[in-house]
Amino acid sequence: MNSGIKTVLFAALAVIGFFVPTLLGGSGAVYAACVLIAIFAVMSYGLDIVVSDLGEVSLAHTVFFAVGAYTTALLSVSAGLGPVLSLAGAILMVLLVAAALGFVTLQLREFVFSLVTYAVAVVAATIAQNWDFLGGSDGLRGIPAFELSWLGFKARNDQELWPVAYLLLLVAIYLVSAFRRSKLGQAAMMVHLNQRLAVTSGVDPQRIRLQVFLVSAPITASAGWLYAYQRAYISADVLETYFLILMLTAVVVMGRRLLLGPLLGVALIQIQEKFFSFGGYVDKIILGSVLILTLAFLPNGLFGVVAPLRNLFIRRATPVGKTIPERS
Amino acid sequence: MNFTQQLVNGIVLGHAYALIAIGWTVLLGVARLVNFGHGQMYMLGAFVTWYGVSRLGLPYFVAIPVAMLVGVAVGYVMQRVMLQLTLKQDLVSIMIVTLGFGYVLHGAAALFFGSTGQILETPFSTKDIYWGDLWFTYQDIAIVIVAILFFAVLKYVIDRTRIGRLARMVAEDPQLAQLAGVNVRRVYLGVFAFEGAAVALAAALVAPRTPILTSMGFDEVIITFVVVVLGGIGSVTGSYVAGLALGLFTAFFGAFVSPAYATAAAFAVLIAVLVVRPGGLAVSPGGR
Amino acid sequence: MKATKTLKTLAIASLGALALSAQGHAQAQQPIKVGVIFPLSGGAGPQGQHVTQAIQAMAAIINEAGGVMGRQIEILSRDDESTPAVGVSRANELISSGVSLIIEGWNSPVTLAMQPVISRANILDITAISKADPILSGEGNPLAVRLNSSNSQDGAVIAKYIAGTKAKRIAFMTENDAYGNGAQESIEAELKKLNYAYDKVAEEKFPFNQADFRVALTNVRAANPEVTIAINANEGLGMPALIRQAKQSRLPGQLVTAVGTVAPSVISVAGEAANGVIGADIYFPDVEPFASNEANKKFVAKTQEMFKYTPDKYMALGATSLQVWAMAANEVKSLDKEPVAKRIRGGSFKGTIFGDVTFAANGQLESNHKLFTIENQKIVVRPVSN
Amino acid sequence: MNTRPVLEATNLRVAYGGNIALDVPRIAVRERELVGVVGANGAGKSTLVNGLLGWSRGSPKVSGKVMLDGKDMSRLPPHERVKAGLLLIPEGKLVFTQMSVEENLAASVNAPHDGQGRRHYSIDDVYTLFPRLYERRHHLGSQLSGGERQMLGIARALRLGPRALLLDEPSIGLAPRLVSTVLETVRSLVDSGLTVLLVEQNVRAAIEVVDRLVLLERGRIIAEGPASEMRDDPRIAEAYLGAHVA
Repeated sequence: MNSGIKTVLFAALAVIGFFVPTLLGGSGAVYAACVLIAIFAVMSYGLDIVVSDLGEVSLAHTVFFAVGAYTTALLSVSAGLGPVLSLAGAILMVLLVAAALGFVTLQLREFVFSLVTYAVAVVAATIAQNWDFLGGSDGLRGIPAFELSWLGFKARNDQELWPVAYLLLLVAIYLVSAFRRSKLGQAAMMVHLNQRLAVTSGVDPQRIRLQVFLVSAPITASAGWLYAYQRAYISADVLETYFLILMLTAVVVMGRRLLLGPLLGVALIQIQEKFFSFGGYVDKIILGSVLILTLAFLPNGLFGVVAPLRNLFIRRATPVGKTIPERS
Repeated sequence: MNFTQQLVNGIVLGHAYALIAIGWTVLLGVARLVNFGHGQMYMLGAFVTWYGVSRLGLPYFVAIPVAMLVGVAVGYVMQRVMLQLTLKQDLVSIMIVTLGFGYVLHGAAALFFGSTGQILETPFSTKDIYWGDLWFTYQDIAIVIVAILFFAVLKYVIDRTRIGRLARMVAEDPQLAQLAGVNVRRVYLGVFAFEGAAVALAAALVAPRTPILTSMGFDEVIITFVVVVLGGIGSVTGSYVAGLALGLFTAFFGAFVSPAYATAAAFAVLIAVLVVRPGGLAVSPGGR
Repeated sequence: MKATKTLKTLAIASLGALALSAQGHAQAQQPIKVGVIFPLSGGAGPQGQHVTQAIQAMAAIINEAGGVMGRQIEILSRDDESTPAVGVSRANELISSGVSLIIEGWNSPVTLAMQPVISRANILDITAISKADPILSGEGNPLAVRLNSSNSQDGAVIAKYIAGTKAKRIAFMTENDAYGNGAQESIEAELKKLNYAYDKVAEEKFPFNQADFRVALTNVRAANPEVTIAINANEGLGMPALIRQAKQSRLPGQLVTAVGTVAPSVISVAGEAANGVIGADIYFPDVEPFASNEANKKFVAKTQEMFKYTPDKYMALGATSLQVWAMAANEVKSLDKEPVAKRIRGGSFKGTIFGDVTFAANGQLESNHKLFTIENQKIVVRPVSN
Repeated sequence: MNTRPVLEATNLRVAYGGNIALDVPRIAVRERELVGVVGANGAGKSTLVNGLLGWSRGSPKVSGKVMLDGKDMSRLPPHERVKAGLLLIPEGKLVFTQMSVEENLAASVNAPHDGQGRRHYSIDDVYTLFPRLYERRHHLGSQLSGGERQMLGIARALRLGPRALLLDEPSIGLAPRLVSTVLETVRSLVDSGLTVLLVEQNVRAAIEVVDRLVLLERGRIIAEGPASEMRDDPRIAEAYLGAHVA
């Protein structure tokens, strides 16, 4: 496909995407679901580049999500800062945390890396539950509505928050695709696939790993930022395994290194939970089974199954991929 | 007498930790597999034992092997599903799959066993021993004895028997082991079945100490983590020592500081050790 | 038809009469949707299910008496899975299905997360159980209403008990979170108010999910307390474990549990070890004045008929939430949030399950505590001694 | 030469991804024969011996037929082929470094007794053959020198009762003096009844010991014949032995 046409197609797609909630009836529940899907998708995109490109399983991304949410809550409640400054603060804070964590885990790979990141997540949950500064087990309350007074914009409900969530989603997708085309993204892939070859090609794997971490963490943290506004309340539950499983499933379920994969993954899971729920336990079994079955039996994810069909509609491939799961 | 009682607490707790961790230690040592479903397998072992004793009326000593058999079955199924990933050594996918299994086991157990707290009573757990000021139960003694025996036998099997040698060969280099005529698949399946049986045994022995809930696996998995990693990944002797040390640490940290932060403190130690000696942990594979 | 009822059920009776007169309209009108959000799965699942059932029983009672403003009540129940994120999603679902009231709240963090969402949607939100103090702070919901007793009300009754025993050596075993620390603080504050001198010989904090208290109990035992106060809201796991292990470790002195932490379910898990433990609570289905309260009798009978279960305190709180709202809505003839909330906050109601009740201006139900002892694994309410 | 070959592969193809790395219509090793496979780096020598066993550290796609004593091995997993007597001593890592020499030599599968041309080497036989290993029997594999590891690798294979032995680049990384020692050991094993397919980059050393030579280039056999004839083959002489040899 000609790259000009591609750009136009993507732009058209982005515009259509904005009207998805309206097309689905525009009820409060639809907007609530769409906003959450956008937020959780952004959260997953952060993890996506670590898992899919760098090839490591970080179990500490819930911490980045929490850092984003807690920083936003603290800055907006105690310091009265607006969304722009709280976003800046959240990103700054998460860069510090990610740098520290990246530095600590620089030497570690594979399961030792995962074990340590998991340990970090556990310690973070303990801290969040017990430290009064972070609200302890009661959490932080009274986060104001998302308001940009200089634009005259105020989001009192999910419908009004949707443009922000959608914009954040587009930015995250753009960042991930730009990352994949960048030198860093290619170096990360090289480190992932063949570390020895990477070293002999003059790539420093440890530096690449740290850099990827520093790109990834702010993406996930920005999801936490918006989540704080959406929920108006943050507590230690943002560090629960639920979010971890959600992220991991979203990243792998469609197939790795698919640009829209995490978005579609999150959409599938959320739609099932919200509109086709079978109760907490059965939902758990469903989510777990989806994770197991895709990884164990569908090396290319769900998309690998439908990909051959795609050839039948090659021209419409991308728009179809975008809209189908949101309707199902 | 506070000190001796805490010592007793720590020793019992330590042996319990070591016993819970042993299946995973071998799994990690031999197959390089991280099992995030370990805690839920522990929960399942406890509930199957409980179901056998209190619902089916089985004697405790019959319920234990039943639970172990269920553990073997679960371990076998898990590994059967993950076999291709294991052979490819796709550790990333395996970790995520085991997380998924933990989720499924939790959901399924809650549907089947319900979500109320239960007490697993055994002939030992109800008999208290008061010795001067000291207090413990026969269950505690059973935990310590079984843990020591289990570790001794396991150490012997791994170091001195043919099965142990096969496992160590696969642990060091599964490809080379194939060239020595070893059926690597079977070793992987066997190791996971062992993990299932071991964790079920641990659950049957340790779970009577506290009420059990189908949502409880998480805390067990994180403690096991510390034991497995601090012990030197895959080291049997190491995880016994680490389990005991962690038990004593928990008891005395609880006694002198606060039980509220004992787990977090253990994790802080773990992170520190990993950072200071990242390479030192990758001791000889093969479950020694 | 309701003319023979006693004074206590006058409110319900008038409600019924009102319904009769409006029956013509009622058939044409849609039922009023009431949302109920409690954990239906997980550790608190069984209790959440019971509370939901109790609310359904109360809805049946109200509907039989003619409903609210002549319309029937329809209960929409959701599972918050004890997770704030899930609770918020479920609240959003209920909001968009057009409920007029949401009764919620087993876990405080879940309640705190849902409050702003429900409040922004301008729907009345009644918290049945969750105890955290900030629930009534007005930050999440300026028109909050809560039925379960507050930490400070609970602290007073325990402090009074301690002062009555004249025990000087007091130990605390406290869950290290907002609930536990708040409960301990309020007990100590109330003791101070009574000018009661005591030694805090031990204070052990532990995480919510702790099930093995041997280390903490060893410390407490060594301090040789006369009274040990256990504050642990983990009814499925921690509280029964603590009671059992305290008994086994031969903890000296009297074990006292914080208000509302010992439900029948705790006693059934703890077994014989629970005998002799002292606690306090605000509702007992078969003890005076509840035993002769017509509204309560009706509720107990209905719950037993529909669900084969004798209601406990939580169920009574859930049902009363709906009952009080129905009374208020009938009185102000509106389903809107503001008038109903204003009628409840600072208002009094006659003939509820809890008898005649009053709400404080901040929305807190003022409750009446009773001490009890567990004997033969049954709750036995202690006669009022002072 | 009308006897059935011990090891015979037909239409052996190995592909990595979509790239065909090896395409051999037929290769055979007869009883008590030492066949050398030579070729440049990347000619497919290792791919050939790995393919015969269906074994690799990568994940190639192997097709074709492999017969050992007329029995089809093609569908068996590597460890079953090993049990049938088809043994490979791989290049590079060929001993268990975390085990002692003695443990390395402890039979991991029950080696068969004599019969069907398979000779059973007891642990004493192996120590007689390699006295050096006896001296170092309590050392860990990781403590051995390159030459000792090569000996241990061969000895381990002998313990499994080989019918045909595939040897991948035994000379790699060894001092020149050791190369000839190792190759002479191989020759003497063949003389005492073993059947061996030897992959070797060091053509000059190999040609001294082998019976027949196969020349691989880009995954295909381009020349094949008795060692004595091949020595004069220009493709061998020029490329591998240096022009002055002829």
